[in-house]
Amino acid sequence: MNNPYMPYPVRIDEIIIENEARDLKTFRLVFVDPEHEKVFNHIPGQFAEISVLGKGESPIGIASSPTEAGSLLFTIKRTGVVTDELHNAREGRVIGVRGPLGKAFPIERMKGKNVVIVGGGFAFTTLRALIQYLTHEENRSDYGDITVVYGARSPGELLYKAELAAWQARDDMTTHITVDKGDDDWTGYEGFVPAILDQVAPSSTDALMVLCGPPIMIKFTLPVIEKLGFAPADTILSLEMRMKCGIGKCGRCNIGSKYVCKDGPVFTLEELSDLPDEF
Amino acid sequence: MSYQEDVRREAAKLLDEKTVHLFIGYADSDLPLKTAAHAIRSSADADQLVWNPACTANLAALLPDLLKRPEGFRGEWEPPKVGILAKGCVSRSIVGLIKANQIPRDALTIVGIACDGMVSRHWVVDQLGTAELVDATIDGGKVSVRASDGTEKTFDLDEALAPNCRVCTHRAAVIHDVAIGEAAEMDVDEAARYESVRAFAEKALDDRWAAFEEEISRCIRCYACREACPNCYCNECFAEETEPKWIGVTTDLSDLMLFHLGRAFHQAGRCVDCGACVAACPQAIDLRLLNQKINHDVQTLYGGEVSVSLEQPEPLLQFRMEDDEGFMTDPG
Amino acid sequence: MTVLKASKSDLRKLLGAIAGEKRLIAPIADRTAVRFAEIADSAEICLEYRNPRMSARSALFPQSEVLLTFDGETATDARPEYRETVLFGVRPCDARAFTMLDRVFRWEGTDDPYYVGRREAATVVSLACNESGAACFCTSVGGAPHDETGSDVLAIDLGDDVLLRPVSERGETLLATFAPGMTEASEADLDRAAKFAEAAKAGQPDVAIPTDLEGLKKLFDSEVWEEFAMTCLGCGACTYSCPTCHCFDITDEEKRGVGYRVRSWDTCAFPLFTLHGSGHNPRPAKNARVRQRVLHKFLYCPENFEQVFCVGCGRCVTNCPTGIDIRKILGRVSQLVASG
Amino acid sequence: MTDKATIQAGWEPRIAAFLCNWCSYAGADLAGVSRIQYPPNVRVIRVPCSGRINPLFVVKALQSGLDGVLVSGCHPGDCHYISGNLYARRKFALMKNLLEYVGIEPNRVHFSWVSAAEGIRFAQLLDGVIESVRELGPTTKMIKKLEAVQ
Repeated sequence: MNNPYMPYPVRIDEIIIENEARDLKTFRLVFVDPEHEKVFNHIPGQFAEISVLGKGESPIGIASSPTEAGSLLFTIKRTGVVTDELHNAREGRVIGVRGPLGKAFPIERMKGKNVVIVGGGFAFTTLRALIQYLTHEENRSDYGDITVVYGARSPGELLYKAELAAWQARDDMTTHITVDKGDDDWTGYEGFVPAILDQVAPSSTDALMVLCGPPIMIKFTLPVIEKLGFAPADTILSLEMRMKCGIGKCGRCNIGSKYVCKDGPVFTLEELSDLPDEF
Repeated sequence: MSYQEDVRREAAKLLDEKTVHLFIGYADSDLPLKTAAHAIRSSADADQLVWNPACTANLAALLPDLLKRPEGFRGEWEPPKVGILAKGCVSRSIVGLIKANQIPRDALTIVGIACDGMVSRHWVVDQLGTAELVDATIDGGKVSVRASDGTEKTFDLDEALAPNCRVCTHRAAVIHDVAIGEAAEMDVDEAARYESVRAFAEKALDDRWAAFEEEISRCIRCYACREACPNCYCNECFAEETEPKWIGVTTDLSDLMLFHLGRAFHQAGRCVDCGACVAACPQAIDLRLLNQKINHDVQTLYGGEVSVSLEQPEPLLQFRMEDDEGFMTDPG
Repeated sequence: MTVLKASKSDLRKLLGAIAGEKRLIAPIADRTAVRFAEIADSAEICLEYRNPRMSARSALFPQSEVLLTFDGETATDARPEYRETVLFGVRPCDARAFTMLDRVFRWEGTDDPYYVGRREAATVVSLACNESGAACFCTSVGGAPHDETGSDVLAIDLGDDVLLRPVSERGETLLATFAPGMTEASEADLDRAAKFAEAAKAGQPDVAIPTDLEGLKKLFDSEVWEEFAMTCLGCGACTYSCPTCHCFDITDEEKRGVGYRVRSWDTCAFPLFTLHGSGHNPRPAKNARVRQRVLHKFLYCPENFEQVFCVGCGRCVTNCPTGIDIRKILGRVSQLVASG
Repeated sequence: MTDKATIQAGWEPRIAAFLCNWCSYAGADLAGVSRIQYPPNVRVIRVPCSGRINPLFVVKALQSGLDGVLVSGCHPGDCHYISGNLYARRKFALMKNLLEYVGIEPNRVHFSWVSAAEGIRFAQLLDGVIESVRELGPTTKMIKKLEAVQ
């Protein structure tokens, strides 16, 4: 029997320091056995358990799109035992990945529709995967207008700076980047994500909204989304929850009759309103 | 123990006078020789309160959660006014909590009650062998029990008392606002009090280790001992710290022993021998094995008793220049 | 299927024969309690006992179980060859609980290979209850003292003799292998067994179980949880002794790069259970944790598996240090649901 | 007792020494700079004060498989923090007694005082501690063996 608790060995191929605070690093992971990559097959929005033998596992959203073959990207914040170890690790070290886990963003449902992607801070990781996927040359024509609104505390805290620039340069998508407070070199938006979203006011006609960010941002962005006319069924969020097994057994991420690990982490706002307020 | 009516009357009075918002005492459970900790908010519910030799739990363990500022609470925290029924050991735990700044004295109205000791449910259950305890009555200094296989047995109440109650030195509350009843004078000398310690220490070293291992190996890590203990109020228990990680979460025997040794050390100079940990343990582990040894040493080496008054500093928060050094290694 | 009859000494012989060939787990009377243990000598087995303090779930779902071992960067699956195991003497409530664990561990196409490995190697011979304990309420949650659910063989104590009723093919095979030529039970024996079954039910209380799930859902923000959380200490005595609780933690144990990844029981009663790395805790207060225990069993599991995850063994009632009684919680909650 | 040690040919006791920064650590240092020989079986862990010693340090050292533990601080009256060592002394007494009570060999755990000027005393202390642990043989109790639990 296949054992869902066994991680695939992966080698840390590259470590990128993402922010000025140096507590966010992106790890490029390459499967030690190429056969494993073939069966891994993830979809943007899914996550994996990153395994460091001797320390434990952490559930982390997959930041790369399946269109970026050859490796997986994970952007990881330094918070505890496992992530400390990862932040101290060097390139070349072999760790493990268990997954892909959870429900993905509804990329089929998005076909033929406009997609508005709103992200804040460090919660931008699976949104990166989604944007890379939607804007990939093989997929781009399947989707309508793509609008991205992304904000961070300061320019130094923005993730994926090279890609942000590349997206802004593209003429087949619109990318709005904002920071709470800019520095002397900052020429973009200044202000919180809800305000900027309100200002750029993407149309909700024939569109889906994908929203990821810290709780406080979500709280203030939801009213804006409602004002823009996005229905709860068309508003897609991704939850964070403490997890262990990732396959709906261990009970840790249980909210109501759902398990965030297997029924989520991606939920529509409509689905979330059915759940008890316990996340 | 005919104080039950007094308990109800005092609780009702305090609630009616609005001296307290809620009153914590004991209520009947549906199980023989077991009561439930019970909080009432209205004098109409006062008749739910009971007082009998099955009122085992140390109610002081509930106080820090009730009285301390809830996590994330902003603004001026006004703790609720709480009335609590306190037998001797509970009152001593309250003293310890007040001295450790875990609960405010002025939020509490302590109804002290004279206690004649509590029955050890674990002991009675043991006497019935493999059958289940299904019924019990306590009357006239006797405990009569019936088992699922029909066996009936009667014990002297004294014989069925919890081991800690038999050597209790403070049957009346050491601190109280209202007092119910008069406790019988207890004449427990030090030798009798620490007889179990002496007996265990007499065993050979490796036999002690084997006995310790056997006792602790039954632990299931439910932490009932910790949670039932008023002294265990740490926000984060060392057993659950991850940096540094003292122990894992498994039932590894060495980790189990480290947990119980660590917990015993943390109780040093604070344990009032209320027996709550032993009564709470679903596996009936004799946790007093460790605590009583430390209690013995604290008393014989440093004198005085733990948590008997608000004024006296606790033994491990003081020292004397001439404290014993016989245990130390002197290269000469 | 034919019901067999054996004297108690023949039963011991039969168990001895099983222990000779398979792994046998059965109740023994320890220094302080009856507990399930691996049996070498069938004379150790305790045939008359109150329900053990701890449920039989650890036989299929051990409190700590190694998932994988590692040395440096290499991990190895730690699944052993699961030996054929006969689990003798579990009470019908615990046997029924296995069918609930089955639902979780074989859910939505994802099997838990460790549980399934043990489960598939296990034959459950349960021992019917002829009297109910003080905390028992199996009849209120769909069970019964002589319930067969989850058992492969149901043994019924008739005093000097024991009836062995095969319930599944696996049970039939077990009896055919180890009890060839054993006497068939007579009509009179079966009648006596039926009388015991009825008599055992008699002692049980009628606990109200909330069946209106929508109504129960509405109680999420009710103050009723606070009533019971007030005296809850937040320990795991209830959940760890529960035969249907199945939540676990996964941790690593390591010394100089060598060690294992292990799963251990965990409980929603501990605040750390849901504490995020960020410091956020979705269930920060005790009332939320008390509610989770009750609603998981009586609302979320019925929504997911069409049955309440409680078998009425009463262990949580017996073991609660402050005497919190799930039967009273259910009664109170049912009342509130009924009154809307 | 020595039987155990002789079975394990070449076995040398490993000892953790928790030394306070101001006296005992300086005493160990003095022993070093004075070229007073002491056995290499000890791993020194410097702590600010003997009052910093958490009983868990000692038990954890035993659990990790160390054969002996030494804790040493300033002599009474000499504590850099006035009385840290005097509070610690009470803890140490209880700790030592409890460990022995549950069956840990008394000579596994040692407490002592060494001042900054006592290089010779430090070397003598270590000699004695190591010898007493050597007599006990390798530690067997309390070790976390990482054998698969279940």
